[in-house]
Amino acid sequence: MNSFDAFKDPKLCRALLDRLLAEADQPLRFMEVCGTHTVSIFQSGLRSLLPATITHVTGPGCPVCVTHESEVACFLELAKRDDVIIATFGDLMRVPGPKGKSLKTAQADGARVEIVYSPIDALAVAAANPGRTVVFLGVGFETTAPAVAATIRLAREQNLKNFRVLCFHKLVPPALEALLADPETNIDAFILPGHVSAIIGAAPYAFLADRYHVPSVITGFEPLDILSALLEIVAMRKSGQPAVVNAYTRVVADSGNPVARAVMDEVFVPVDALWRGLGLLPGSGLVIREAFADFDAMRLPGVTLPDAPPLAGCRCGEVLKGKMAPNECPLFDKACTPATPVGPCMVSTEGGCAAFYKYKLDL
Amino acid sequence: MNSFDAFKDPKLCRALLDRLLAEADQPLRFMEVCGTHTVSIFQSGLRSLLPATITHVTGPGCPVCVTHESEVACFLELAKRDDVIIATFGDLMRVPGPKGKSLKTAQADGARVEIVYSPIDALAVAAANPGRTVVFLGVGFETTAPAVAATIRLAREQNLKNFRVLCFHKLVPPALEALLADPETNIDAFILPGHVSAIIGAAPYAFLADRYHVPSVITGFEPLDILSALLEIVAMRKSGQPAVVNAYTRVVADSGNPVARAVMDEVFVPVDALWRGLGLLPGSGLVIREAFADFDAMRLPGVTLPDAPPLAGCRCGEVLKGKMAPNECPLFDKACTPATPVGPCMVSTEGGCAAFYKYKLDL
Amino acid sequence: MDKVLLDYGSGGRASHRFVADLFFKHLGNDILARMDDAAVLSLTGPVAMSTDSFVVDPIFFPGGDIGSLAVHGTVNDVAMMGARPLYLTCGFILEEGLPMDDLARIVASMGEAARAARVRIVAGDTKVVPRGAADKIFINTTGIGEIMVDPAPSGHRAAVGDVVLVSGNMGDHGLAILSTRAGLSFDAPVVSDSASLGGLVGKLLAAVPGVHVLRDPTRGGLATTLNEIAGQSNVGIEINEADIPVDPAVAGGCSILGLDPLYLANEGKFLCILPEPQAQAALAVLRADPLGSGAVAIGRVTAEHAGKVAMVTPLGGKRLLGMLEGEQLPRIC
Amino acid sequence: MDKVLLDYGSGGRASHRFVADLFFKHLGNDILARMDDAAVLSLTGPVAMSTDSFVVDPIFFPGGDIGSLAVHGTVNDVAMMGARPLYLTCGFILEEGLPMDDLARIVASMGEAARAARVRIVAGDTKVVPRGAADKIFINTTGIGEIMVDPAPSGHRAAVGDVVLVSGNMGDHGLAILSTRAGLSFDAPVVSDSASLGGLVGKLLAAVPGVHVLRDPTRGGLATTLNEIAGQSNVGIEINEADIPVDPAVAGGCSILGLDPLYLANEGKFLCILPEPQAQAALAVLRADPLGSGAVAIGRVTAEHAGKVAMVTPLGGKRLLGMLEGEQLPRIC
Amino acid sequence: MCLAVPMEVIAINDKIADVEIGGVTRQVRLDLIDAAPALGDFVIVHAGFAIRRMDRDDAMETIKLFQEGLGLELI
Amino acid sequence: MCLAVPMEVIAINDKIADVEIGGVTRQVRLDLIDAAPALGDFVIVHAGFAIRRMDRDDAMETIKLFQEGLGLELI
Ligand code: SF4
Ligand code: SF4
Ligand SMILES: [Mg+2]
Ligand SMILES: [Mg+2]
Ligand SMILES: [Mg+2]
Ligand SMILES: [Mg+2]
Ligand SMILES: [Mg+2]
Ligand SMILES: [Mg+2]
Ligand SMILES: [Mg+2]
Ligand SMILES: [Mg+2]
Ligand SMILES: [Mg+2]
Ligand SMILES: [Mg+2]
Repeated sequence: MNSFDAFKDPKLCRALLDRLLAEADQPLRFMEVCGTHTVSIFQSGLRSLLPATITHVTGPGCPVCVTHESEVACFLELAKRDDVIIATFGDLMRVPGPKGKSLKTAQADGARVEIVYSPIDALAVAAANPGRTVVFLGVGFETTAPAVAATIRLAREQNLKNFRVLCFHKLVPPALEALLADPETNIDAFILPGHVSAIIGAAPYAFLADRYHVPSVITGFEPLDILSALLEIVAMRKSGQPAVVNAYTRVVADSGNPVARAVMDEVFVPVDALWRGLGLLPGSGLVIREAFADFDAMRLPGVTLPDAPPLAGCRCGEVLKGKMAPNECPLFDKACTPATPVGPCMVSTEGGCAAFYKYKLDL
Repeated sequence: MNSFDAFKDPKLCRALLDRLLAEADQPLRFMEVCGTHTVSIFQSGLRSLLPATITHVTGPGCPVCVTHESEVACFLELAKRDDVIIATFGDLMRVPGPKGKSLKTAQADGARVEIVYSPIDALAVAAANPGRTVVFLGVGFETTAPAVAATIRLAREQNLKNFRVLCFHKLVPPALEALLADPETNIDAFILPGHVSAIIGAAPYAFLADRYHVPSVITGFEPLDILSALLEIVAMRKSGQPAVVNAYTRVVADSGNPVARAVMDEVFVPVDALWRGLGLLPGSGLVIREAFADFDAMRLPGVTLPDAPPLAGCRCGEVLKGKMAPNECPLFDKACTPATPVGPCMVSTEGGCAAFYKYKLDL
Repeated sequence: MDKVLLDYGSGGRASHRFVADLFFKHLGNDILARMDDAAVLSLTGPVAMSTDSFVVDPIFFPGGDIGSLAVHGTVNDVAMMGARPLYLTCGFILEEGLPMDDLARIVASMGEAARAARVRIVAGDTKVVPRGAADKIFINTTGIGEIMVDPAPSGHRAAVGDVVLVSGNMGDHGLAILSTRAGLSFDAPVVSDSASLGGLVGKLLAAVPGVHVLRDPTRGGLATTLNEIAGQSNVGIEINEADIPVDPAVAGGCSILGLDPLYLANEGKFLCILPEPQAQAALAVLRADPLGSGAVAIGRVTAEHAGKVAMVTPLGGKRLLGMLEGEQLPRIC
Repeated sequence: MDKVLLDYGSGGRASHRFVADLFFKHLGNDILARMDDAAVLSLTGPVAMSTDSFVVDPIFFPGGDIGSLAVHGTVNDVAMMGARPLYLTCGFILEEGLPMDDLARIVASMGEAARAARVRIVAGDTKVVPRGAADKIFINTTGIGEIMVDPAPSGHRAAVGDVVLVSGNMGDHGLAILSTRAGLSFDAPVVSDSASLGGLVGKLLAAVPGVHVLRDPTRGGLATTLNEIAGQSNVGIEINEADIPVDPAVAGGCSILGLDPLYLANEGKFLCILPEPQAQAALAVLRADPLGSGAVAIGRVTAEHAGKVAMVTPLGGKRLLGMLEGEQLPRIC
Repeated sequence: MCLAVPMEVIAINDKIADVEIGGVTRQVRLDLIDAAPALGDFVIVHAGFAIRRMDRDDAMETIKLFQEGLGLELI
Repeated sequence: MCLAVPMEVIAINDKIADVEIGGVTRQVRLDLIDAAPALGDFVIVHAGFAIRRMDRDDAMETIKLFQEGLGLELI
């Protein structure tokens, strides 16, 4: 077992869990905002083992889920163009836009869509198809945005004329702010996203403790990471001293990754942005700077963000704010399933409703 | 039975055949130069019923068969171009060029080839594929050339910018002249092509009787037409008065079809041309006139008639001159079959060797 | 969704829903509904088994569609061995984006054809390939049936003196398909003869069990099929051109395109080679059935020119009727 | 010619040459050589019949090719019913222009796989479609075999208290295929497990005839297959995550792409559900064979949560192991 | 060499005629014909063009000539 | 939300490194990393980019802390 595998060690985890069971004597509602945490909590079985006092609420934690329907409508329109090839992470393939259309159905309708693992691979698609414009769909939080920014810089270095990015990147801190700004939100603590934090560091979360007095822990994705974060939260709650703690020090520097941030800042600039289920959040998105306008798909002729109708019947807002469990939504497992998602929480496995659907045995 | 069907009537034909059996007391070697005659003679079973005195020799009667290997190489090169769609009569699909390549193998290699029934249909292909140049392969004798000429005129009327013809049309009288000019040719009489004659009339054949003293009959394609032509030939041989007789008066005017000839002359002009198996024959081919240069595929950049190696081992020259039966060729049904034709006579069903292969029971 | 998606071939829940909504609905029966890896069948005695893939273009054509054709084609091949067709499997390869309505129409048509032919579809498979990786839909069917007579009819059993019958007009299916091709388009009052011959073969064998050869002249047509049999049995076959039934529209269409109806495919006809004394009884059975109403004798089996087919023309001449070489192409010369 | 031509599917002489040169050479046997419309087979007792179409891309992959896979896939489905696979039919759909060398390699590989699996290919069909109308080559195989035990194993027979065994590592085939995909390319020391399981199943049933369920977790993987059985038998199935054998490279590849090895296809593995008292005997038989050397028990059948599959995690938690929805896609979140 | 079929003219529309054989119909172009056909006339069709009108009287004359010459009854 | 995997660096070539997990290797870009990794280092890989070097000492420290705190034996 190497030093990183120890973070999965069942014996160590059980011991931590016993400690948590002993110490969590007060009710605690915590939210994790990162979908990878969501999946880890469910997939590891940790959720079924948490103390009865602890309630797990899944946040808006998947950049794909929160891609707004207007944004989906926008790239579906682009996909229809004969001279366009869409390059995308697999995550976006099933995300529904207006009228249940998605990249999957667009493909069936004749659109050319290439799934890539890395934005770098989209450059190769562009090089291989000089007669068409390759549009990479830039989605993701601060972890992914620097990779896409670096790719745009590379495209310029390689003098690629037929590569563009449709930039719908989003930022985590403004979303947390929006959640807490709502007086109805019922969240006692946050588990903060480890890989976003690897880029942005700890400082941008300071307001969670300072202004909202919500204890928050940056941590990793192994069961040990999550358990230790929960123990830390319980301790902070007991001591009455909320803070933002970095418990993922093997990866996250308090100052984050300044190189990645510099690349991101060179190419992108923050703007107000639309979030599925949450609406327009100030300063929560990124757009491509003027200096890289030639690589901006949004500036192609005829590209706009169409209006999209609001979601009828979806209770995601309440789910996200911890006021309702996914299976309490009247649409859950009826009109709304992973095959026919209604709201953002059902869109990818990382949404709270989808995780319930996929992992919960006792529904 | 309508008046045209009577030309197939078995009873009438048997009566004519009996008359021929009675009258053909001298050896007679006749050649038909039209492949449709060849097929009719074999397919109707007439060949197996001819008097022992009469020897049937099949001529160079199929425009596809005599399309020279250089010409085949030329259109196969064109077919390779990504921006070209070849439109062609089905007849040309299997005609072999250098190294056994054909339009069939070109298609397998990725060329786009559309089989059309009429050159007019090629205009529709061009209209439906504005991004590519549609090249129609102009092959055929005087029957077909006017149809292709009319199509080129129509393309100009329709202002089609992406339609061209690769013009390899050939003319019948110069080929007959070349055959007879060879002192070794051993042909007593000609059955002349009914549909070529429908266009050119009787006059262009006058030299057959006048200069070479070979009795010749223009006739149709039903058994009765062929039998009556043979009776006419036997009669002329007996009388010692060779002439060119029009026995297909229900279709052929002695003056031919002046309208069709005018269209042909407006678009094409005669030149020396290469014939497979026969070589270069003076004034035996057609090219597109300067006035229609925009529709001439030969004038596309990079299009040339490549050199093609001579046929090794093929005895077509002797077969065509009546000096050898197809099955006397050492390659017949060995190296040379319809699937692997060596010489022009095996290329389409209308070639003498192919007709032997396909129709002769006793080989 | 109104179009077939790649997910429908994933083997997951989307596949299961797709199969249930479509295939069970139209093709379902107790055996298929078990949904195990293989169907369990009870069969006795010698059986005949045959397979064919159907790639016909267009998928809907005058007189049928790729679905009914896929049932008929394999049912007929099984029947040609003197067997009663009982079970079919079917394998679908679907192109992403195929309209669901088209697919539903095809599957319904298969179900109808299977019920009419009294065969059950007992196992199936569905694959979906990306757009452009297949042309709309391909269907494989594999059939099995119990052989009713001993010895079974076979292409190896044509004997000198036997009579050659055909059950009706030649070339209808081939011309119906050609009439739909872009670039050749003409209007022909001809529909495909696609039909299941299992029932008619059953009646024929009940009345005339001593039939030597049964065969359906599909790809390659009558001429090719006769050549195959002449080769397998090492006999000559002599047929009379004037006796071969061809619809005038098929003859007309062929004359325009320079094709020979004897090389065109049939999908609801068969030829039967049997001892001369039983020929009249066989013709009577055939003619009593709508699928054999045009049955006639067209020739006989000879010792002469073994391995070849000879055609006696209306003129009284004799010529070879060769095998198809490659696909017939329309021609102008 | 070095490429497949449309003529090779015409049914004429070009087809016959093609079939003789290629298919008879590699797949030939007495039954296939008869060349009648259907093969005549003698079969006794209840039989299992199954069909599958193979459209795998790439057609050559680490550990196999579409030809051997087409044999293994259908042989295995027949074997899963407790049957001895005996006969296969195969239907080829070829794209015009397919290199003959590739095709010859595939057909040779099929022949080798069939000989190794002791099955005979008794009927075949070849269609050639125009370039662009298919992706290189699709193969349908349909198989039939005699069932060796009564009652036959079936997905409906899982019983509370039964033990669930798997014959080896999960996900090798799926990951081997993924590792070849453009745009995802990584180097993985993993080859497909594609293999014929007929022989091993024969040995297993000879020693342990009372097996309840056999199934090969192909498309949809182990998770989907377990869900199917839980549904068919209306029982719960509980498996231990820590006991499921997964090659470290498969786990590694999946972690990069965000995939779950339990949803990846296997082509040479099966799962066996049987009464607890016979589990050790079954494991002994499996482990004695190279194809089952990695066999282990991974769980048991429960009365609880009928129709669902529960996974006990290393942490001791319990969660649902759902069915695959659509195809698994690589993801970054 | 020049496969051409006699077909009956069943409709005429400027330069295009509908022609028929055995119930099969097709359109042909009349650009090349030197004498306009009437409905019911037969034309020789080659590669989608009518190239000549067929002379029915001439055909009957020919047949009659043969029948008489051969001492056959008129059909 | 941001699936990222710790992979071991087995080769470095300017801005590109070969990384490995469970025997599976891939190339990743180093454009974003703020401290150049050495061979044998683990990096966190996201979407084809190495985004951080992992600190092995820190990891061992963390584990040791827990083990001691929980009274478990060192592994
Ligand atoms: S179940 Fe569906 S509709 Fe209901 S809250 Fe969740 S995502 Fe929205
Ligand atoms: S058989 Fe072939 S090689 Fe011989 S003369 Fe005829 S075409 Fe030429
Ligand atoms: Mg597009
Ligand atoms: Mg081309
Ligand atoms: Mg299976
Ligand atoms: Mg068949
Ligand atoms: Mg299957
Ligand atoms: Mg298509
Ligand atoms: Mg058949
Ligand atoms: Mg299978
Ligand atoms: Mg077949
Ligand atoms: Mg392809």
